Amino acid sequence: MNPDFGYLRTGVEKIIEGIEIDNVIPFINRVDNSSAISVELVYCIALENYFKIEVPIRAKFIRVILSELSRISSHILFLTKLANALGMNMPLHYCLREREEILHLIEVATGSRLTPNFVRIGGIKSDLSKQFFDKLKEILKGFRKKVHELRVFFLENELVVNKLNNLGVLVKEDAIKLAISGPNLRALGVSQDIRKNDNYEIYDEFNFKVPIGDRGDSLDRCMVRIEEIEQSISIISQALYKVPEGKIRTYGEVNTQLMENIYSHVECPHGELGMNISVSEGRIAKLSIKGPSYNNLFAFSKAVIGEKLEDIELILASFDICVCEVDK
Amino acid sequence: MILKNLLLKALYFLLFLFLGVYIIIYLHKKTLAHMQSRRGPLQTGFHGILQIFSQILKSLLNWPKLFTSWQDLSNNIGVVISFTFAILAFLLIPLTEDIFLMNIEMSLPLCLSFIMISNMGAFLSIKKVKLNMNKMTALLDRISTVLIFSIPLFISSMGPVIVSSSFNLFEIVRAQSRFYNILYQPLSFIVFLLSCSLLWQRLPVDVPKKDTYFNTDYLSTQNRLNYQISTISKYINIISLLILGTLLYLGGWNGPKILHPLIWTIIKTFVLQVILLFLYTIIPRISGFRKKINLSLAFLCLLSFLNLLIIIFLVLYFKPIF
Amino acid sequence: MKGILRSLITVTRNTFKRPVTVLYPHDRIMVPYNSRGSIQLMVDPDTRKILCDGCGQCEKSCPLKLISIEVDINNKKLKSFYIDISRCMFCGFCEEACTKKALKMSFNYELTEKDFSALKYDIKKLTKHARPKLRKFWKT
Amino acid sequence: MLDRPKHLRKIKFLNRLKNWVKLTSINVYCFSSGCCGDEILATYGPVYDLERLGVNFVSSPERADVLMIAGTITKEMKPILEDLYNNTEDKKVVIAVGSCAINGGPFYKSDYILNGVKEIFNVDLYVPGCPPRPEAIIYSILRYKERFK
Repeated sequence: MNPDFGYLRTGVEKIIEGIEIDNVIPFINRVDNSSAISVELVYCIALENYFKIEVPIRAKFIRVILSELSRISSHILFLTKLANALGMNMPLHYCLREREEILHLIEVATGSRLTPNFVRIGGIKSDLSKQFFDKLKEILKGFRKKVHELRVFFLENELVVNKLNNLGVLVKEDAIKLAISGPNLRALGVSQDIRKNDNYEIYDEFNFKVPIGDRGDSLDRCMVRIEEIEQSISIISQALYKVPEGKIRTYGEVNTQLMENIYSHVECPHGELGMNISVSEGRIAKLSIKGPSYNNLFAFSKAVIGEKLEDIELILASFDICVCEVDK
Repeated sequence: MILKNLLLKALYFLLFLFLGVYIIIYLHKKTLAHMQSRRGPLQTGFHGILQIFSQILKSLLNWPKLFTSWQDLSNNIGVVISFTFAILAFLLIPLTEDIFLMNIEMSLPLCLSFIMISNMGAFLSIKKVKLNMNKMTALLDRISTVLIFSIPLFISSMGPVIVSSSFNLFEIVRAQSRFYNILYQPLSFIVFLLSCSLLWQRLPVDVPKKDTYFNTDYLSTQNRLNYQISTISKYINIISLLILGTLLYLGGWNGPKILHPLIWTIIKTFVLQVILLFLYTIIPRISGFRKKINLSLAFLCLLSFLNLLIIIFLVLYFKPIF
Repeated sequence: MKGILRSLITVTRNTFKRPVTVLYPHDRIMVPYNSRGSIQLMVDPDTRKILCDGCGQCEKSCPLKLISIEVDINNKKLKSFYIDISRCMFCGFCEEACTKKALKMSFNYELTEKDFSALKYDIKKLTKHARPKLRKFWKT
Repeated sequence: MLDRPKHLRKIKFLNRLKNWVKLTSINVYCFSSGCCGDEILATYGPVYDLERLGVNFVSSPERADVLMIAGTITKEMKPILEDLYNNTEDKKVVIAVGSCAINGGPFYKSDYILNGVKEIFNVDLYVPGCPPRPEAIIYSILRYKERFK
């Protein structure tokens, strides 16, 4: 089976060429519609590492909190898609209800629900108020219970488990050949997480597990994501009480000379999101994004082989493919 | 005079039928909305009572288009067949001891077969269907599901028939004056409910087109009026199957004499409906031809045969109970 | 069967909760103070003059170059100020670049228009919500 | 009040009925992509429940009164959209949601992108925003209702 894509091709990478460094962020955060903040993070981390700008610790904490929030919202969107494919009407609406709370939190912090133009080179745009942290504490208190409810619908209901079990199994060799990353790889039993392996922000300060599946079928892919939601809740609740006072942004010197092939990567909800930048005279010369969904699409076409026709929609939903990111 | 009386009665029945359909559609939408922590229809009329009326009116205002070209009438004939058979099936069902239209000896099997025909009827109308393979498979899939799930429906309804030893619905209800059938044949009750729900395509929860492999269906290419009429006929089928369920297993209009017997039937049908709604929203939809055959033949038919054996045994050895 | 029963119980628990629906046209969700809605030109509350003097910082900072400003050379006064809202992606760079806090993103999100030409905002439309209403003290 | 002739009164009543029907039940066909699609999903959800205003999301364009087109529209989608518009029976109201669907949005320089739906067919309502909040989408439907009052 060959996927036919390209219907949403926007050509962002071409448009950006020749635009000043500071103005790039609102263009590239439209690439990933489910968690826009991770795309901003990659871009800023790449340039910070090159110019050796030290980001203040408070800004780092706030970045971690916001990226984990967007990870939760993206995984809940995945669950709505799965519920729609299964034909279960109730969890679909409950997922949308819980997602709305987290989107409201992101809006309070950044000013927009889906496209927060928030992360800057050397820090963040504006400080978060005490009101936001109070709201976060209030919502996180009840959120564990709500995640447990979703777990009951998807992982404890026998009919759903029977349907998802052994459906769309991905072989390990295929997965390594196609360079898959993220939850889809972790469902195979490989504990590969950039947050652990290459702790890019202050992720080494937090205690969290990397959930792992056994076989790599749709049930494992669903289970890994639900457990990741719980892990990111625990990360946020640890970060809440550690946030120090201080500056939010350092204005480092940005050289305007030519530089090539700055690379950085980040763990976005779909997998590894990498970015390769080369800059000349304060303007972007070339920028290329390596999205995880592109690889996941081909992994889906491998996993479908041998399955029945009526299950295709379900398997596609279980891979969580972001179409904007495939086409760019 | 007899004919005139019968016509008047039929008119009353139809009025009751449409009111019932209307109330059932409204309750479906409202209860589903509250289960999903929404408000449901709210703006038009008191708590959105008139919203469904305006939807139906909207399609009816389009009716002159049906008769503009007489060649197209042959395409619409399937919808007409499904509608008329749905109404015919309803007219056979008695509501109480006094309120009924006709008293036929073979009313139960006739009613069930009419419902089956009305479910199949919509397939005759293939207006504008360019015969893709996708659409053909979807169509064949629907026909096969109706055929498959009507088999356990028929077999499971034989349980109450054996107890009362007649096919007449009145006799079946009268036999339950002491014990309701659900007490000693719960298996056939479950089979009946499941096969009913699979017949009418989980209507309030799912759009019927979602049941098939692809997003193409015979319904997705029909115009507004045809679609509305076929959905209304499906809702009529829902009502008649629900009332049949109450008559067969829940004792029909039997009950304490505090309330009018008609109210008892209405309450029981509503309880059945709510149970089904709860089940729909949690159980994932069944897709795929092989799974459906396995479910109906290996599970539902076997259960209903088992039930039949138990009932025959009971009737032979403990006859004085009944 | 255990899991199905448990999910049934969660559904029943949720049915008897109060629905979370916000009845939008009558009451609405509180929009946070930093939410990025439509752009408006701020007005001095005392003198009722536009704060913007046409320095052109926002014109430079806009990544899509949607803002066009004209200034009188003699008076150093603002002549015209246009924003093409049809392509705007509400990034908020113009608000950050303004040194005099003359530009601000407002709470207003109800921007639906019938004509395409109405999406090009001029001064009159940009100051529509910012200009305070005149109160009449003396009735003549 | 002047007495009107009877046949005129009848026509007036029919028109009022038709207007009432158009006000209270609106069938919407959605063609959405990207982040605007996510926001339309949110309007379907329990917080901004669109069903209470009498809006139904419909699965085929033949039954729709309103075509809601949201998100980026590429040149490869153009024949699909034209097919969609021509298959409809009556003249439909088109709502363009998001700056991509209005005028190309941030990607208007790209070769792959159409500069808005207005190049293909007539658009009646524009909803700017990138993406617009769900309330803004509901407000556009309220504006659509205004024309029948």
